Amino acid sequence: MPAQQEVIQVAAATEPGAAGEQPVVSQYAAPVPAGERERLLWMYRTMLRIREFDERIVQLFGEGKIAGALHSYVGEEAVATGVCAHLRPDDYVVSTHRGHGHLLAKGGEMRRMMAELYGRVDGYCRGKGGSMHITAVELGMLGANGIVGAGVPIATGAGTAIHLKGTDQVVVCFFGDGAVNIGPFHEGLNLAATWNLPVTFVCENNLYAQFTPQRLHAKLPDLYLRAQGYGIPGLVVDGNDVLAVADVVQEAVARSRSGGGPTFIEAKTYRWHGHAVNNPASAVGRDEREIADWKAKDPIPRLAHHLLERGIATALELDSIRDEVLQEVEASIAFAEASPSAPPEAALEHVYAHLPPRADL
Amino acid sequence: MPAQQEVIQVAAATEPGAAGEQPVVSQYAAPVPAGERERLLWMYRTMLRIREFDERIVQLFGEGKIAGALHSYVGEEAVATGVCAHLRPDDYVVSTHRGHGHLLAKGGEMRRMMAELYGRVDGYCRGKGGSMHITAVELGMLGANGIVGAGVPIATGAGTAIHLKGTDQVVVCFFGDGAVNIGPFHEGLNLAATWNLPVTFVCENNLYAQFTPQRLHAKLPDLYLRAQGYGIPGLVVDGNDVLAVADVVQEAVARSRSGGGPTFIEAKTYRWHGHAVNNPASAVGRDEREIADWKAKDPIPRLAHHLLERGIATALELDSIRDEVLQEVEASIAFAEASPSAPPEAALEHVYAHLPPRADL
Amino acid sequence: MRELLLREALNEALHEEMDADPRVFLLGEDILDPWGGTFRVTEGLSTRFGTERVRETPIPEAAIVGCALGAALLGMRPVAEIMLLDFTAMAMDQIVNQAAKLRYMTGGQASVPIVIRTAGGAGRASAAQHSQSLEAWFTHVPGLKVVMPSTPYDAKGLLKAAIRDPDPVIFIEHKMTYGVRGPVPEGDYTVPLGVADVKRPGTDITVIATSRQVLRALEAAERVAREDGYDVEVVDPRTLYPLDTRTILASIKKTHRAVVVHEAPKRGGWGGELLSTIVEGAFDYLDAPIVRVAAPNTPIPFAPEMERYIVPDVAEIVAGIRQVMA
Amino acid sequence: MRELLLREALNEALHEEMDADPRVFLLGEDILDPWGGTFRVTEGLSTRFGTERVRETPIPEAAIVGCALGAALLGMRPVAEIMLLDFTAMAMDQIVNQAAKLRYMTGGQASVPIVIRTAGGAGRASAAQHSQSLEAWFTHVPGLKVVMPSTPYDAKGLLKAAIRDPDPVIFIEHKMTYGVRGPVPEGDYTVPLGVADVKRPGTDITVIATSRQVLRALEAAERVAREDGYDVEVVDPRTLYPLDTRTILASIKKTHRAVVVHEAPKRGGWGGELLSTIVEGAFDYLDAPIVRVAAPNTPIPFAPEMERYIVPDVAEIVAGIRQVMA
Ligand SMILES: Cc1ncc(C[n+]2csc(CCOP(=O)(O)OP(=O)(O)O)c2C)c(N)n1
Ligand SMILES: Cc1ncc(C[n+]2csc(CCOP(=O)(O)OP(=O)(O)O)c2C)c(N)n1
Ligand SMILES: [Mg+2]
Ligand SMILES: [Mg+2]
Repeated sequence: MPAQQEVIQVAAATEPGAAGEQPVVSQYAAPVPAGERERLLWMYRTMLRIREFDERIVQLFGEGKIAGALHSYVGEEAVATGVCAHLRPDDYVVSTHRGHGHLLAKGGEMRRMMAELYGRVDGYCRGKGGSMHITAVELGMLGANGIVGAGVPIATGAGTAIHLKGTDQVVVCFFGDGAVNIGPFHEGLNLAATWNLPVTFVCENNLYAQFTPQRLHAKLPDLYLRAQGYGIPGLVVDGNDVLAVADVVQEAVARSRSGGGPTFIEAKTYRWHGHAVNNPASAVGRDEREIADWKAKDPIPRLAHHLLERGIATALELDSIRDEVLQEVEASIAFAEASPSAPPEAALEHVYAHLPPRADL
Repeated sequence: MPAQQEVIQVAAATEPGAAGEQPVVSQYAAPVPAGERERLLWMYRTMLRIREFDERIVQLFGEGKIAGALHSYVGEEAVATGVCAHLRPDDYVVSTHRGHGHLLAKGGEMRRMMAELYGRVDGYCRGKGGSMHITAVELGMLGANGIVGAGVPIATGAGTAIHLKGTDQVVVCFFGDGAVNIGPFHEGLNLAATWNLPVTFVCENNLYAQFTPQRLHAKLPDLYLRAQGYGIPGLVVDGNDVLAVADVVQEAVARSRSGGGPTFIEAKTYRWHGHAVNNPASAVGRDEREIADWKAKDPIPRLAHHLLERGIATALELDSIRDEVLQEVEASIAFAEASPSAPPEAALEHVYAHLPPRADL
Repeated sequence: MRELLLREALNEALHEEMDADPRVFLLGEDILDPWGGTFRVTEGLSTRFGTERVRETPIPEAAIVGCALGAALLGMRPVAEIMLLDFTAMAMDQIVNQAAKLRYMTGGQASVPIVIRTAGGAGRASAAQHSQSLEAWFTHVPGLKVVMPSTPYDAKGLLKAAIRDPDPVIFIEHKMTYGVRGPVPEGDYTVPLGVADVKRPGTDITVIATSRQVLRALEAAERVAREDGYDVEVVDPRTLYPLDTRTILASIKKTHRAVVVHEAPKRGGWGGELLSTIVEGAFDYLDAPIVRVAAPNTPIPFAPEMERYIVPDVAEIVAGIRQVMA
Repeated sequence: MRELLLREALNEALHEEMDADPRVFLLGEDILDPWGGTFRVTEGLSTRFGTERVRETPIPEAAIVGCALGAALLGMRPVAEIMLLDFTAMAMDQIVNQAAKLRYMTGGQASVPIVIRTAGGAGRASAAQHSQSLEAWFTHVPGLKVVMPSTPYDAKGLLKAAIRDPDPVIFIEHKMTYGVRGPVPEGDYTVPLGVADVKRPGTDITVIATSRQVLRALEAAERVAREDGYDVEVVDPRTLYPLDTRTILASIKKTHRAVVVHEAPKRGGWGGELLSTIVEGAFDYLDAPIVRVAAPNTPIPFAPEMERYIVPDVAEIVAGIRQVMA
């Protein structure tokens, strides 16, 4: 970057005046199918897509193909999937630093996310955001966030807009067990309760904030109890049981849609890998036994078992879904690797909608 | 102030190296008397001192003798008084923007507070802080605060220091009903609960935050319910009954002293005047009837009634306490008016403990 | 022309923008009638537009800004009131890490057309936490725009422009200017962001001042005109970003001398940036070193005498002008 | 002399100060063993001193700073770790409105001897919310001191001085310097706050750089020495406040030329303050306009190529030197 800046023409991301009128639903949105069997298979596929994507990026990071701060969702797939199973394409989710699963479950394109992790122009954020800021506004995925807890007030804003527009859309706000101790979490929850906003708060309690166990950060292990002080329903669910998650969220979302206000849901779950892919893979400070116990509760075989048991799907069908997912992952890598890097000067774009007439950037 | 700054010699507030070793108990501390009757009369006198001081400053503000943002504690005297009735001189309180009552109840000198409100050198803060920052570190009154809720994390720090020093001191943290919706309140409460700190949190719920009724700021009127989510005791008390306040605080403080951790107490009370003395005195947006109802619950005659009823004091004794208090108020005004204003250049002192050798201020 | 108080001009801008655009809504503390805001800028709006579009919030400023941001993502145009500039310290993450960066981090997907109105400045013996001028922080944050009006006319036009702007705007009002009276046209007009105003043309020296200090600079200009015969040009940038360097540099290329005035402490203040911009853009035109008139590097004291000593006044600007002219 | 990584030098300073003074304690996120902090600066300390004196906190940074402040009021000497400089945005009220102003607001009653250690800077593809250089904000806050070490020697000596200082200190480490190796004496020494270091003496031009950019400035100096024959003096202020203007101005009075370098965006950055200080103190000595080398006014992008483009590098410093020398 030359030390002396010239005036740089910045492409207007949004037409002046049209800003704020972003399309809500894209042609890429993969709506959750309506039929019960289709929905169950969608859940299976979605959990697998998340799993295989996030397992693969751990490798890609190890190979030096992708960089940055990447947080794997492996082990927690049932939460995003169960939550999104009852959302409409025009509903919203607000995500966290651990956002890959949320995007995929909300109908995101794996290849565009992969391209983003590669820092390429076909990435959702054109390489500007990376994993921690993965966002697809057109899918109602309002953004991952590098700041723990910061999404909570933002979700209340989305709820407020829905309120003002008078639609029956809803918002789901994801956050971790570490986030519930942060001020903005509390402020957002209080606001949503007071204004009766259509926001479902989903706490992904994976027992750790970065390296530290939850018991060092809060006195009570049951975080759903916090809902009581705000006067809203607080529920707890097995976060490794996708069907249980879907059920409890369906109810919460229905309540929100019909003007019943917010719900707080704590989903107890576990991440298999280290906090971020550059952290020691698993056991520094964690008990190998604890990890093994949680792996035994893997949500994916659990759903497979259910599907087979009840004769909803055959082993062959499930295998072919897995094959398709693995192909999708490899195709997304090929797509990302074929996508060009942004020219470095692209770093100067998108700071403002358009460059002010008499001023430099 | 000249536009060009010279190097100004700033008096060292603290000897280099000695910083942080402030004396904890001053010769001015007026410890709460030990005997039961004396304690009750102390309560009566203390509530009157607060009442008469704050009524008088409303007048002084109206006469243009004092300036700034002044928040009257009239109506809420029983809270500060009941709380401090069971504190030791070496215990700590952390106050709010509405701090006059807290200082007087903790043994503060009325005349030094009056001098501070006059902006004079004999004021507790040498005229630098005024009402919103009234502080007497030597009395364990760690400061009023112009930022709503900001005292809560500070109180946890005092509790942490006590913990590290291994003493049996305690901290009381005051805040309003508006403050409980603020992030740092939540963060501090969670920390105190998790670390089991000797801090009693006292919410002065006077039903309003500035001009706005509490119901517009929170869904539930009972704020003590919030304690549940943190796993600490949450209690509610009639904040206009000084004996009730004293009882509940005595228990909480005893628990803290013996290692039992924090308690949350909601004291329901009411302020008679406007939010600040420059606001419309009472009724803009408040129901005259509501004000009248609360005035009928005036904590001072209530205690007087108790004292007379039980034969603890005679009407004559109570009258003479009132006379003494009125005299103290007038004497404090005389003291303040006789105290010199700081020279304007004193504004340049106390930014740092001492001026760094090679740098300007 | 009709005259209004600056507070009334802002109020009129809000009325007009809410009338014209259903996406505009307000949120903040104590903004409802009958109070109409701590400084009465939102008076009448909740009565006129209802308490859905004029929303009373709990205190926490981070939630106010975050809520505005979230609503903006769904196409709304929120105007958030943060009672005092000092309290933006409670919301810095939402302002700086979220609102300012979201368009960028999402590669242009997100627009955050929010206005954060807030009141800065000293003058009411409100002490160190209720009197600050923190604009320099925000000028250092790419993605934000920073507006500081000094007159009722500018206040109305700038606020309307800010509300229509597609990017987040910090709109800093000076609490001692709410009662300033001046001409304000009826009906719709805007003052574009990024266009400075020559508040007083002159030929000998340029004084660039912001917010309330513009008014003091104008007084100082009159005084030195009378007492020293200097013809001072007073430039009001009106927006610190976008900054109209064209107008500022043109003035300096004409006068060859400059004084920079703001109320914030000098160290790390916006004056350093402005001085550097001038040095970088017009070094060879300068006949004398530029002088910065600013507060000394202290918090703001309570006692009115000390507070007055801290805040730059007309006499200090006059002294600055004389120093440069000497 | 023995060599250590900068991270190890900091760790040694913490060990020594905790050993020497029972009032010193640490608090922050993930600072316990076996992790020993996100950047492993606190490794071994919880094992050695126990989890009472090395306290794992929940995440919220406002509580971390507020807790440190409250403990300081009772005579303790807390060293708080805020994992990343970006997260100070969550704690600005406690840092700016509370810790920085408390001595002043109480008329000298209160001392707040806290150190806030935090890691700034880009270079790890961590994108816009994990890579900032926000030091300019803190230099604008009277009551704070701001430290930015560039070498292991300075890091140890400055941290020890900061811990012993009676006022609140923001101690900003650059995350790309933790692995820098250099000589560090065993045992106790301090580097006083407010004393700049001439990292390379020279006669033709002065480059004043901060933090990681000191290392790049030294490389640039070698390159122009080889390629252009310029003899560059590199000055590392080490503390932005107190600022050792004496050493800086003495250098400029010798060389008559200056380049100012920092990693933060140029607009509103500390470079503007420094440039102004130089212009105010040595206008008549300057033979050429000062050049600021800084990041462009954008958030920090994720993609490594774009990130590299944004962060000032050796080539840009070389270009800045050549521009001034031309
Ligand atoms: C305000 C803030 N402080 C600290 C961090 C560093 N950090 C990133 S993730 C994380 C732990 C979050 O834990 P949790 O909320 O439980 O989410 P999880 O990673 O377990 O999904 C921390 C401390 C941050 N990103 N933001
Ligand atoms: C962070 C912050 N936001 C806003 C204000 C302005 N303000 C001062 S007092 C107050 C209301 C506080 O209400 P509460 O906590 O109930 O205390 P009370 O005044 O009723 O005693 C407000 C909003 C402030 N001082 N600090
Ligand atoms: Mg977690
Ligand atoms: Mg209240």
